[in-house]
Amino acid sequence: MFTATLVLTALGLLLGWLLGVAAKVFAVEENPIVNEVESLLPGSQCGQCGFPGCSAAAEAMVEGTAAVNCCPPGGRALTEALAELLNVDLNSLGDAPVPQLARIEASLCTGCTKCYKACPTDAIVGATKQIHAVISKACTGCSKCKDVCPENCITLAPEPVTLNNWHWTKPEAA
Amino acid sequence: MNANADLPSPAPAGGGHRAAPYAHDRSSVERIMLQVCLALTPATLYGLYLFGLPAILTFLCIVLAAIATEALCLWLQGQSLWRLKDASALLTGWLLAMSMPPWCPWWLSASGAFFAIAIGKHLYGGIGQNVFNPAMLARVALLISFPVQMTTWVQVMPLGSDIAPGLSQSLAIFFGEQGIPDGFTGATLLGASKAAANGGASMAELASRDYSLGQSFVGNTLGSLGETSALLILLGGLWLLRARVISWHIPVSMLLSTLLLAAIFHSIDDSLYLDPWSHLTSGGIMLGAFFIATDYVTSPSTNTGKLIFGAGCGLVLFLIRTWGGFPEAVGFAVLFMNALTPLIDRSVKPRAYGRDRRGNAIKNISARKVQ
Amino acid sequence: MFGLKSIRGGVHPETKKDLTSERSILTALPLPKKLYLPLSQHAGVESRPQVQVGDKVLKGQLVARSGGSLSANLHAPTSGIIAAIEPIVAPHPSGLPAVAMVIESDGEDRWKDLPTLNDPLDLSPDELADRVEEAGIVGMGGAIFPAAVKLRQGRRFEIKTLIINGSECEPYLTCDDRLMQEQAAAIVDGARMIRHIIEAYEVVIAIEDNKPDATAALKQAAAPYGMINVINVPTHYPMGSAKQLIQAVTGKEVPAGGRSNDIGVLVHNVGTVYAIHQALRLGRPLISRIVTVTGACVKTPHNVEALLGTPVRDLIQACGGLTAHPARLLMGGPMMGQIIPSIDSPVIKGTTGVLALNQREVNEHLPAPCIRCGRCVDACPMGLVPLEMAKHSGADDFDQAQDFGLRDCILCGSCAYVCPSHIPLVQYFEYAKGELRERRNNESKQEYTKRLMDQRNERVEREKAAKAAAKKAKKRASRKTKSPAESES
Amino acid sequence: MDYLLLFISTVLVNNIVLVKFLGLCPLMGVSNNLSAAFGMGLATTFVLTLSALASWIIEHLLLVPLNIEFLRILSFILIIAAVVQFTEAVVRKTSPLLHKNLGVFLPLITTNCAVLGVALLNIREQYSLIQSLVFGMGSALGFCLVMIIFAGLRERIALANVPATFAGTPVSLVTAGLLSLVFMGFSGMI
Repeated sequence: MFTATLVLTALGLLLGWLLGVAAKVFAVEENPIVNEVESLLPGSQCGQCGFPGCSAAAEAMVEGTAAVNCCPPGGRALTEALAELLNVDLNSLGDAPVPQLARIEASLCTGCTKCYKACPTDAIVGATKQIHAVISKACTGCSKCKDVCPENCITLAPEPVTLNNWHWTKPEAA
Repeated sequence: MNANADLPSPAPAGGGHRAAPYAHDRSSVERIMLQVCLALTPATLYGLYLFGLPAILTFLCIVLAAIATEALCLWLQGQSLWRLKDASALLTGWLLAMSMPPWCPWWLSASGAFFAIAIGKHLYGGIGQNVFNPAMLARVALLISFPVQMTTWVQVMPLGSDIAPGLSQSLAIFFGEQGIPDGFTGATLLGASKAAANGGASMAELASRDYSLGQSFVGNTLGSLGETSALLILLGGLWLLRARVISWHIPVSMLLSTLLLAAIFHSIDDSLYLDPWSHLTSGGIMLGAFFIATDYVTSPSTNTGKLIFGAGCGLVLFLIRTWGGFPEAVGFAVLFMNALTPLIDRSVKPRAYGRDRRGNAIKNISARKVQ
Repeated sequence: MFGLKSIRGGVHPETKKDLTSERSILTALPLPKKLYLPLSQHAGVESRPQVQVGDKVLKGQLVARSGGSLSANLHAPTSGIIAAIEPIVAPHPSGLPAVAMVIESDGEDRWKDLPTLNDPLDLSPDELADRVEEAGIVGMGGAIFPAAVKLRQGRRFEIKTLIINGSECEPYLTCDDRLMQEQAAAIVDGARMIRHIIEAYEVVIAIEDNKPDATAALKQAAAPYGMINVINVPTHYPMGSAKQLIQAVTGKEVPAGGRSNDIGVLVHNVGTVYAIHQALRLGRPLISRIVTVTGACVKTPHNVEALLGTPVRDLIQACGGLTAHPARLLMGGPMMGQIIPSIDSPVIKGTTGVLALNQREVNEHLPAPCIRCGRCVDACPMGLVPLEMAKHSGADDFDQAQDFGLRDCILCGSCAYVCPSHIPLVQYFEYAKGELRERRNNESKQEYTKRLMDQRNERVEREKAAKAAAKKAKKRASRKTKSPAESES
Repeated sequence: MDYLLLFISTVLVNNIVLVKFLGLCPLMGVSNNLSAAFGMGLATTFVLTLSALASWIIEHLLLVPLNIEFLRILSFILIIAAVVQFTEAVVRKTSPLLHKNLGVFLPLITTNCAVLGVALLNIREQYSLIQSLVFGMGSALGFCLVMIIFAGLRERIALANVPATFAGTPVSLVTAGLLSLVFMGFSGMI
C-alpha cells in the first residue's frame, strides 16, 4: 500500500515536473485567432452582419455565436476561408445572404452630399447640388448611405446579372 | 415549315437549358452492361451444362433475386422502376452466380443476391456510388457466414449424362430438403493444395496426380458455377477488350503479377508452392481479372491507377492463396484493392497537358526577345 | 520535317461535313432590312459608338471604336441609317440583353471610299498591325480575341513557327474548308503578311486530312513561296484547339498558364488570315464572314457569306428554310457552340456556323449517375480527370475540382461526348469556372474596398488634424488681435 | 524474421482496428477527410510506439520489482497522458505546421483505447522490449493504414448520394464492418 502510494506520487511528481519544464522550454507565442479572423474580414465596418463593426463580428464568429457566412460583402470565398480557419462544416450552414449594391434614383436625388460623406469606401461620386452616382466596383452594400439619405432615393439590390458575370448554372443532379 | 417558326428550340429529352456539346456518341450504360453480360454467356452456358439442373436453378434464383432486390430498393427510394433497364442488377446477380458453388440452396442464393444489391450497392446510393464490388462483397460475406455450403464443390455431371440429377432431385437439392450426396463432391485444386500444404504433401505430385492443366484451362473440372473454364472466360474478356468496354490495364497487370509471384516462389521450392499456370487456370482468377476487378465503379479511373490496382489484386490474391486461411482469394483481393481505390484515384492522376507529372507548369525556354 | 505527334485523348465524332463541303459559298445574299451589331462581339471591353441615331453611314464606315486596349473596332456592314442604339437579345445562351447598333439598310450597299494601298509587304510591321486593328479583326475561329493585340504580343517574342489553323475539327462546319478551297491565294497572301508582321521564321498551314481539296488548293497557292508549308494533321477532335494543334505540328506543349508565344509559336485561324488579307490588300474592314448553315433541319445546307448583324433567320431562309422544328438551334459547332435564344439573333464576328439539329443528331438523354467508367479520362485531350472534376464541382468543392484539372480545362466537350451516362460534364465545368471567377472578382473587390477605406480613414484623420490645427491657429490669432469683423458678429 | 512476421501480423492479420476493434472512436471521429486522418494516424503512431516503450519500462522496472502490478492500468494511463502532453509541447515548438495538422488530435489520443490496449496486450503476450516496440509500431501502422483507407472511402461516400436513412454515421459504420470483412481474408496467414 505504502509503496503503491509512493510510486504513484513519485511518478506523478516526476511527470508533472517534466511537463512543467516542457511547457517552459517549448513555450510558443500564438496569435489569438480573433485577430486572424478580423484580418480576413472586409473591414468596412458596414454592419450588415448585425454586429457593430468587423472586430465585433470576428469575436462573435470565434465564440461561435455568429455564422461564418454572415458577411455578405465577403461572399462565398470569405465563408470558405473562415470555415477552414474556425473548423466549421460548410454543409451545416444555411444560405448566405446575397451581397447588395446601392443605387441612387437620379430623379429624386437633390445632391445633398450626405451619402457621399457617409460612404466608408468613397464609392459615391458627385459634388454639392449635383446628382450622385454609385461606383458599383467600390460599393460594399453597407446601406450607410441609404440610412442618411433625406430623399429616400437610395435602394439596395443584388448585383444584376449581365453578360459579363453570367455563367451556366449547376446541372440538376441525376 | 419555314423559318418563321418562332424559335428557340423546345428542350429535347435531355432537359432544357444545357451547355455544349450538342452531340453525343451512341454509348449508354445499359449497352455497356449488356455487352458484359454477353461476354459472360459462353462461360455461363458451359458451367450450366457441366453442373446440370440444380446449377440452372441456382443461377436463375440469384439473378432474379438480384433484380427483385433492385426493384425493391428503387421503390423504397421512390425512384422510377425504369432504372431497372440499365441492367446493372442483372450483371451483379450474374457475376455473383458465376462465383457461387454450383449447387446452392435457394436461401443461400437469395440472401447473397439481396446482400449484394441492398447492402453492397443501394446502401451507398445505387449505381455508381458503391465503394466495394457488390458481387464480391456478397460472395465473401457468404463465405464467412456459411463456410461449409460455400465450399461444397460438386463433381462435374453434365446435363444429359447418367449421373446428372433429375428434376425432382434437383428441386429437392435447391430447396434444401436433400443435402448434396457425399459422393457427388470433391475438392478443387486450390482447396487440395491448401490441404496438401498443411499436410506436407508435394505440390508437383498433386498437380500431376489429380488435376491436369489442360482440363483446368478448358474448364472440365469442379469449381464455382461459372469460373471453371478459363478458356471461355478469357475469350469473353478478349471480346470485351476488343469492344473497348474494358481496358487491358487491370487484367494484364493482375494476371502478370500473380504469374510472376507464383513463378518466383515455384522456382524457389516447387514442392511447397503451386506452379504458376495452375494458379492462372484455376479458381476465379480469370473471371476476377476480366470481369470483376474491371468493374468501373470500384476500380481507379486512370490508366496508371488501373495498373497499380491490378498488380495489387494479384499480390493480395497470391498472398492469401499461398499463406492465408482461404483457398480462394479473388473476392478478398478485389475488395481489398477496392478499399484502396479512392486513395489511388487521389494520388495517381494523368499528366496534364503543359504540366509535369507533379502538376507544375512545364518550363520551356522562353522565346521572349531580348530588347 | 515536322515530327507530327499525335495528341492525347480526343474523340472522333461523325463529321457530317459532306452536307456542305461540296457546295460553294453563297455570296450574293439578299440584303437584310435591318442589321443588328452588338457592341461587344470580341473578347474584352465593349466598343464605343462613334455615330448617333439618325446618322447616315456608308458601307465599311467606322461606327464604333475600340473601347480600350483589349477591344475592337466595328464597321457598318452596309450603307444606311443608324436606326437605334439599344439593348437587344444577345446571341448568347443566357438570352440577356446586350447593347447593339441597329442599322437600317438603304439598299444601295454603297462602300465608303477605299484607300489605294501600296504593297503591304513594303510597310513596317507596326503600321500593318495598326491597320489590322483599324479593320476590327478578331479571331474568326470563334475565339474572338482581337487579332492586332495578338500580333503585337507576337512581335515581342521570337516566333519560330506561325501556324495557320485550317484544321476545322468541329463536326458540320465547313466554312474554313470552303474558304481554303475558294480563296487559297488570298489565304497564302494573308499568311505572308502575318509572317511579315511577327517576323516568323516559317509558316505552317495545318489542315485535317479529311480536306484533300483544300490541302491541294493551298499547296498549289503556296508553291511559289518557300517559307510556307502546307501539311495534313490527323482528323481528330479537338485538333483545331490551338494547344492541341501546336502539339501535333511542333511536338511541343504550351506550358500551363502560358501562351503559345512562350514556345515561339503563334496560331491564327484561316478565317482571320483571310480577313487580314482583305484589310491589308484591299483596305476592307471586317464586315462579313463565312457562316456554315447546316443541320438536318435545314433544307439545303450551304456556306454563306453573311454581313455581320444579319439575323440568323435570313441565313436559314437563304438556305431554303427549316424542314422541321429543330431540337437545338446553335451558333458554332455542335461540340463547343452555344444555343441561341432566338432565331432573330444576329451573326457576329465569331459565328462560324448556324446549326439546326434534330433530336437524332443531338442525341440528348436525361443524365444517369456516373459509373466511373473512365471514358472521359481517356477522351480528355488535356490529360485531366473530368469525372472527378464534375463530381467536386457539383459538390461546390472547387479546390478539389481545380486539383483534378479544372483550371486547365479547355471546355472542348470530348468528355461529355463520350459519357455513357450522358452527364453534362462541360456544364459542371462552366458552372465551376463561373463561380471561381465570381469569387476572384469578389476577392479583388474586397481588397479594393479595403484600400479605399484605409485611404478614406487616413483622409478623415488628416482633415480632422488640419481642422484642429486651423482652429488652434484661429484661436491663437483671435487671442492676439480681435478683428473688428469678429467683434461685430 | 520473427520480428518481421510479428510486424506483418499486427499490421494486417491482427489489425488493431478491424480485427481487435480497438480505437474505433478516432476511426469514426476523425476520418472525414484524408489529411485529418493522416494527421491522426501519424500522431497515434508516434504516441503508440513511445507509450508501448514507456509502459514496458514501467512494468518491468517498476511495477514487477515492487510487486504492485495492480497499479498497471492507473500508471499506464498516467504515462500515456504525460507522453501525449510532452509530445504536443515538443511538436508545437519544433514544427508549427505539424502541430497545426496534429493539434486537435494529440489530446484525443490520450483517451484512445488502442494506446492503452496495446500497452496492456504487450504485457499479456509477455513480449520482450523489442517485441513490444515492434508490436506497438505494427499496431500503430495498422491503425494508420486503416485510418487512411477509411478516410479515402468516406470522402468518396460523402459525395455519393446515400439514402437519407443511412447518410452519415450509419453508412460509415456499415463500411467499417465491410472493411473488417475484407480484412478477414488475411486471417490464418500467420
